[in-house]
Amino acid sequence: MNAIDMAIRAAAANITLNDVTKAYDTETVVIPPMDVELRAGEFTVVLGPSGCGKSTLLQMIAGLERVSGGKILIGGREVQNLEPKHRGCAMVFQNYALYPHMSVFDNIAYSLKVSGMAKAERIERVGAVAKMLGLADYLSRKPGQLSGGQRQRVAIGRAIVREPGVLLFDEPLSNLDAQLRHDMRVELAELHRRIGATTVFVTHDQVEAMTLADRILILNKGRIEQFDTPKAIYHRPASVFVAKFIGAPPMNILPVTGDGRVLRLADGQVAAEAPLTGAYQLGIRPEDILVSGQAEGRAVTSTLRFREDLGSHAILAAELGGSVVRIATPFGVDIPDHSQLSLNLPPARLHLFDAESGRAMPGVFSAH
Amino acid sequence: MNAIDMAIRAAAANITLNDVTKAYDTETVVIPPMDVELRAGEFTVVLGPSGCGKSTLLQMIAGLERVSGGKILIGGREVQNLEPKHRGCAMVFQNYALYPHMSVFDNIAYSLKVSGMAKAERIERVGAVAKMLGLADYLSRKPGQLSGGQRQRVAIGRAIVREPGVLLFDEPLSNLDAQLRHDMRVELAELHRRIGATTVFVTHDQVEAMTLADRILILNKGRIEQFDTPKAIYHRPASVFVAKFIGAPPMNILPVTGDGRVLRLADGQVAAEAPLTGAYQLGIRPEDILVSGQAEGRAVTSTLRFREDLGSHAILAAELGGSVVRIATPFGVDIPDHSQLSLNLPPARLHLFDAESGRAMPGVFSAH
Amino acid sequence: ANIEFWYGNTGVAETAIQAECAAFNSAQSAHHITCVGQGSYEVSMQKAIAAFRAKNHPVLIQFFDAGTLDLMLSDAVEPVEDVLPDVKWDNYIAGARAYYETSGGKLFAQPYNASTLLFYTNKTELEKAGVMKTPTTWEEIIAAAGKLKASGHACPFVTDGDTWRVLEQFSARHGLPIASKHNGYDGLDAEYVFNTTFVAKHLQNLVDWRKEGLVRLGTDTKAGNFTAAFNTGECAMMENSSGSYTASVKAFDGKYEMSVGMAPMYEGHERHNTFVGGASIYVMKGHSKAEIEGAKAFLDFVRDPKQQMSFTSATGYVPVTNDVMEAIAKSGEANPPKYATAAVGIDSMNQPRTPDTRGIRLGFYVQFRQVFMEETQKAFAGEQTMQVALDNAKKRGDELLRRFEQTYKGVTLR
Amino acid sequence: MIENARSLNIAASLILVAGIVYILGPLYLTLATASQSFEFMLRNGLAWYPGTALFSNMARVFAETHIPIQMVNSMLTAFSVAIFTCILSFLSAYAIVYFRIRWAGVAFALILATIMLPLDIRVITTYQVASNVFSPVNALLDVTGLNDLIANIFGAPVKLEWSVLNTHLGLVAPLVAHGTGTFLFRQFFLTLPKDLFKAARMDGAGPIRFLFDILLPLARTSFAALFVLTFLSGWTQYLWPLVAASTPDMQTAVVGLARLVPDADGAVPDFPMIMAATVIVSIIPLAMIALLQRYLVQGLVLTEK
Amino acid sequence: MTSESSLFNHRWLPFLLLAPLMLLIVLFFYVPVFQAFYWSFFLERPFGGGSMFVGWDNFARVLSDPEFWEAGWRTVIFMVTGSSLAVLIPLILAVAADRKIRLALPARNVLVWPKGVAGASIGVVFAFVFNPFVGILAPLNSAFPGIWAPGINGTDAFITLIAAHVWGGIPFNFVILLAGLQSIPRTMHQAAAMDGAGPWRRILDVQLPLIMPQLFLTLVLEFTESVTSAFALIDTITKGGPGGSTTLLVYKIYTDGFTGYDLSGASTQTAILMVFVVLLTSAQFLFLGRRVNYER
Ligand SMILES: Nc1ncnc2c1ncn2[C@@H]1O[C@H](COP(=O)(O)OP(=O)(O)OP(=O)(O)O)[C@@H](O)[C@H]1O
Ligand SMILES: Nc1ncnc2c1ncn2[C@@H]1O[C@H](COP(=O)(O)OP(=O)(O)OP(=O)(O)O)[C@@H](O)[C@H]1O
Ligand SMILES: O=P(O)(O)OC[C@H](O)CO
Ligand SMILES: [Mg+2]
Ligand SMILES: [Mg+2]
Repeated sequence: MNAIDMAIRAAAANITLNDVTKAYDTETVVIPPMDVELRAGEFTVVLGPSGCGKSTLLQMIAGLERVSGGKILIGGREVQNLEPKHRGCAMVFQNYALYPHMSVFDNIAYSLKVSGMAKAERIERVGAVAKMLGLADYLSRKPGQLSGGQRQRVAIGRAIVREPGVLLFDEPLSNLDAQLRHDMRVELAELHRRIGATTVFVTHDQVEAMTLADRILILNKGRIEQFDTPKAIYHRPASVFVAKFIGAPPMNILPVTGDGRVLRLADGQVAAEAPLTGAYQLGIRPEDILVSGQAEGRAVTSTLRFREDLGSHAILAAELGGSVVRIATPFGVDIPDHSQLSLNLPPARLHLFDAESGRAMPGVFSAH
Repeated sequence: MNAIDMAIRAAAANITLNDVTKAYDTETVVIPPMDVELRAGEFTVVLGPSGCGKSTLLQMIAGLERVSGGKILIGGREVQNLEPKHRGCAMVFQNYALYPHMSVFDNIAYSLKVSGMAKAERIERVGAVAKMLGLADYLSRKPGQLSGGQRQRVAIGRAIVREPGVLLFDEPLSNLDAQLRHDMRVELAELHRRIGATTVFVTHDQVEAMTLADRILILNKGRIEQFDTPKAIYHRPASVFVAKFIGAPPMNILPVTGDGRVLRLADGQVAAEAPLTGAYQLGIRPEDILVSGQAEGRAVTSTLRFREDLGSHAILAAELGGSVVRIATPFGVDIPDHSQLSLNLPPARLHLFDAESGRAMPGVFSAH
Repeated sequence: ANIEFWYGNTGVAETAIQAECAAFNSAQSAHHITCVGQGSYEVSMQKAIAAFRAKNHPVLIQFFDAGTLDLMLSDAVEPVEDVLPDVKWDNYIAGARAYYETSGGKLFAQPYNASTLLFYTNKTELEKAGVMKTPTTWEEIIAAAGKLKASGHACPFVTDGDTWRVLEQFSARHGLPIASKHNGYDGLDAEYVFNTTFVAKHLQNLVDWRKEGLVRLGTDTKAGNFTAAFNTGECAMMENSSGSYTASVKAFDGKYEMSVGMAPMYEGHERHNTFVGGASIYVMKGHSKAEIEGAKAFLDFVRDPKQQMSFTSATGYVPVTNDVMEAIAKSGEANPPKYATAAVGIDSMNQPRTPDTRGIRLGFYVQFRQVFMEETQKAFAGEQTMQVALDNAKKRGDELLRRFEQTYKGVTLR
Repeated sequence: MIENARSLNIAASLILVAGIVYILGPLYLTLATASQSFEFMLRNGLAWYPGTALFSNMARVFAETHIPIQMVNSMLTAFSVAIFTCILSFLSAYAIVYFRIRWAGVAFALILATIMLPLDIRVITTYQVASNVFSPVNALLDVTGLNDLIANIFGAPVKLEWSVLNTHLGLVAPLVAHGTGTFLFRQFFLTLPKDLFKAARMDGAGPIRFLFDILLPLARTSFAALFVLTFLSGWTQYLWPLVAASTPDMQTAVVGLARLVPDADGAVPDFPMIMAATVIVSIIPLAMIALLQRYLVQGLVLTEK
Repeated sequence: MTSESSLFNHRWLPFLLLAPLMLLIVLFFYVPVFQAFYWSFFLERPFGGGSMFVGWDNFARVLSDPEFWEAGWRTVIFMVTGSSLAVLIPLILAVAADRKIRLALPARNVLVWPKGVAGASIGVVFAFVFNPFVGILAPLNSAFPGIWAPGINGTDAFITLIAAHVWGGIPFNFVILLAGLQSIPRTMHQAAAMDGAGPWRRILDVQLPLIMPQLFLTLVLEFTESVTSAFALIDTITKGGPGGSTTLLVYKIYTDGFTGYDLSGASTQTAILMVFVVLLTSAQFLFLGRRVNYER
């Protein structure tokens, strides 16, 4: 709506990685060849466990880390050998990395100053950004005198003041307490709606990923496990890894064996019908399991181990075919405290994975 | 089942606080006179915001902090003037506070050694505890060589080896990552089931409180807001404070005015029927609000602000009568992306609070 | 008794002192002396003061000439004449007596390693430059220096500008007062006057000669020290204490030939006596009878002509009692080099005496020596003229005297 | 980082080379000169390359100077300063941090103030006190008039005397009267989790047990750091040993070394021997640094906080 | 530390623990400090006995003595040049050693060595190394006689002192400053790189401002250090000369007191120097200290 927004929206560039690899030393390859395209204006969240290479990926895009092979294109321009400042990226760091000795104004204006922009123009640009971020009243403060939320806004201001084609975030919320984290998340979402910059956001928090992303890129040991919308990731996980990584509690995974007609659990109970033979992994989300009484289709018997009552709902842990399954009871539905539970696994909610590779086998059950 | 369990179960003592007060300096009273009784063998969670006096309360029981007034009885014995070691309490600290230079064995055995127990007996006792906690293989390691979960077990071992009447925990899980936290919680619950010690557990995490406690003691600025079972706390919060403190997202609180017949929101819409006059606060949990189509009873109109899709369910934020209410949609129910929402507030799910004191007014709506 | 003796000398003299102590210890068994070197006269005196305040002091301490008045008023020493009333004290050479006795004629300390200022030349080098006659006056020295320089000699004459050499000994032999009241002998209210005497002219000459390359300061030399510069042959002439004679002889070691004579005069000035230099031994108060006995024994021992002779031959220090010259004559070794300094030194000290050449009796004089050095060094470095330097030194010196006077208010000079 | 910082890295390397040369240069020249003969030095001055006389020069240091016995003094002094500083600082920091005493702040301030005025500044009067450590007591008795009373009753006033000059105690004690160690330990104690203390109390440990069982083992690194630091500073002290010891046999090696250069003697200083002595005197602290550099660095860094 | 829970309650033990150090500190710190002030009002005789109260006379004498002011002025010059160099040079070295280059590791080790070499030892060495005739500058001197003459030229002597002082001051300051540099988070460099600042520019804009606390600490300590460390160097290199040009106050106090037996004057100067040092340190804390502490 103001000039800055428009400029950033206009600058938004797409990012293409062609066979990009990274190895810090000759032994360990952190990122095996990776091909991916992030669309202009899109909000991409990179999600994965600690050490999977999220920061490495981000820093290669930013130019803070050299690629070991392959090409990076930003807005169609090959950038992998350019200095950070020539790539048109801006970055927000985990602890914001604000310059503690500079005022808010100077923090935001620093990149402009380095690039040699005239003072008058600098004041104007910083003013516009500060206004947009609600920082106008704090320009003369030092970062140490700001609250966590204000600091994040300064970090964002510093990033967007150069009107970058790409905005990079490396776990910017991970050090905040729950409440602030929630608020910042909402603010970030709104900001993106407003300025529409191409955004890459690294996190290992799935709630952040689910709520912020246009698309989520799930990394596992440097490999892309899945790159899709949050909905698809949640409802159509491409692998056991994704299925277990997303959802709280995560999807239950049960080893099953097919006899050509039905899939049986380890204890012999029939879990589902399917014309398959061999070993598979069967997935079902805790909230998709129905406890008897809510019956629908085939039932299996399990032993209740314990329950955790969270008020809004309860989590039951039950033993089924040698594994523990977690069941989330719907709001307001009270499950009686029996030790034997009869469970329904609605076929439409089942996910099937290859036992060895862990890859999803779509099309076996109707939902896919 | 083994000797240690039995001894602890036998030792379990009840704790009575009579008019206990605490002021660190003459100015600020941290705990105003408090009367409470914790039953032998019970698992009490003390829950409250930061700085409300949770640790202070715990430390007064432990004897690490002097009481400014009142009496503390443990197992019927007046202890407020005794040294910590004479109170029969043991404590597990936030970061476990293991002695980093001592082996696991020495850590656990230290209190026995101080008390002058013979070496042979010490070895036996520590052995029994270690076996019970699955630490038998790690006795010669230093704490630095243990995982987070093992460390907690050592801390617990150190606490229970003296067969204390009371086990005190001060936020022992707050520095763990989510996964480990969950596992430790489960372990703790099982341990308590097994040894049955009187336990006081301080936290400010409501999930921990809900899942571990026999009873939750909610503190607010040193005062007891409510002391009841998790279920009662969740479903019959005694005050706005408790209502807003428990639940994620927390209970929505809307200011309403009664005209003797109905309660109206700030924008004039009728929220509920009740023969009351004056200002009140109306509470309803996010999962209790029904979005139209699920209709039941009277409906109010609201404007959708944004939604966060968490996969298992979505959280809607909507504006209603000048306040933001959060609505948790049930599993699997898709709410269309309308900007106008028609909401039902089922009377049975409503909570009414005094506008000034914030105390609950039970009996107005049927559930109470 | 076991007694201790502190001294300040280093080098050849230190070796001789240690030898003397060893000789004493082996000569008798009643006493045992430990002789402790302190590194220099100044440090020795510092340590003595500190030790005395701490009641840690030895019974015998060697103090140098400059400390005389400080010690006389200190109430810390027992005059040797009181300790050893039976010694024939008038046997001590007049120059030494004049310096160390009270106005009442009582000897305060027993002169020990006495020296006086002598003139040294490297005959070999002088002759190489065509100077055949050893100079005896400054005019001759400068003429010789000119020749040396012309022949390419880098360092004709060397001095360190030390107060003792350039002020005290020069003033004495030229009959000039250093301070009023006969250098303080007549009262604590003396004032310095050297800045108005002929010594000012001499010092100015030294500055000029240095500029001309005829004179060098010790720091201008490769050796970094004027004695060493002479001893290594770097410099051809110097004026130095008789006490450094043996070291020089040893250093020359046949490489060069050396001459020693009385310190040079300016032409047209009548020669007076030079002051006794070096140091004397004091008996400190606060010790037991037995220790005093040991001290007495040691003092007697070192007074013995035989001891004096060996000390003189080992160092170049001058004998302190009149009978030693006879003993040397009798020994049949009267000729140089062994006792070269003895005759010329005593001769120099026995020149005609005036009330201004008895000695120096000025308070805080050790500190004054430093002040004088500091100021004249600035003049040599060209930071101020010599006259300004001397005026400053006088001013600062007078302040020291006034403070001394105030410090010892009520105490009278004996 | 991806950017090209070659120019900076080259500049940095050059600077480090210069720094290393600046540090090592004098040390090298020392060693080179120490290994040449006196005659070589007389002819050539400074030695740019090493010779063969190092051990004979060192042998002369041992034969002709007091350095060997002075090394023993240095060792004794430095070791005692280090050990006593460690112990006393540890105890005082323990009292200040872990006990409820109303004047803990005052005590700490009093101790810390000693950092501001080093011994070198107050050497004159410290010397005076060392010459009779009871002088304050005497003065107190005089000022309060107690001594008049005593004189009336017993016939003579009390005049206690005890000089620690020229003793090892006297060399060491004033160097221990310093607050750095207390400061260091206090900082260290403050970094320890408070819960550790509480845990120990719950386990029944009292002050002494806590000190020996918990604090002492945990403070080992700080101890090492402080020990190295104070040992080095004790070894390298100059002014205090210079004045506090009056006989060569009581002096420390550093003072003895400085005294090897004669004040006004006829001889050219025997620099090869002096440099050999320098090498000998510095070898112990240098070896210590080489071995314990890690602790030294920790010690220096800790003082920052 | 007001929390009761983290403190022992014990009546006499803390006294016992504090007593040894306190005793030493009172005896060898506070009594001497007091004594210095006390003596500055008396006239003391060198060998003791007959000390005389003279009121402010000593102060009047010292303060009207141009030598005192000159020594004071020289002390200030030494403090300013000596400590700025002794901070600046380690700073440059630390910035260089903070980089990931091959020399960084050996440099971090070697640069600490001087900590083990006594000031007096290094004084002896530097006196020799800078000897105008046999030292490293001898060739220069034979080409231009008299260009380097620390024995006669006060400035040259001063330079020698400073060179030795800086040499000995490197380890401490280097270690502190390097620690400061290394505690700067990597992301701070990265952020500046993203902002377009190259490595040279980052030194000025990021590294220097962020190690202000360490710089401040070294500067404060270096100031008091330079007042005192100078003694051993002066005594072994110049003995205060030539012409008193390297007589700093500490050395003057020592020579006045021990060589000149002027205990009163020396004490008076000590008292004045103490006040000066304390004022200076406090002033540094007040004016500089406030500015350099910011949260990260
Ligand atoms: N500079 C480096 N040198 C060598 N290995 C490195 C370096 N930086 C990262 N690594 C390794 O590369 C892998 C990926 O690291 P990266 O920081 O990208 O992980 P991440 O996904 O960001 O983890 P986190 O969630 O913990 O931040 C890790 O195994 C890590 O140890
Ligand atoms: N030693 C102390 N001296 C003075 N005030 C204190 C002390 N310890 C705690 N307080 C104050 O007492 C109040 C209660 O502190 P307490 O540590 O019991 O809170 P808490 O509920 O445990 O908080 P948290 O969840 O942050 O641990 C706080 O306001 C705190 O500032
Ligand atoms: O060098 P000395 O021993 O002759 O002494 C010279 C002067 O008298 C010292 O004051
Ligand atoms: Mg990362
Ligand atoms: Mg707490």
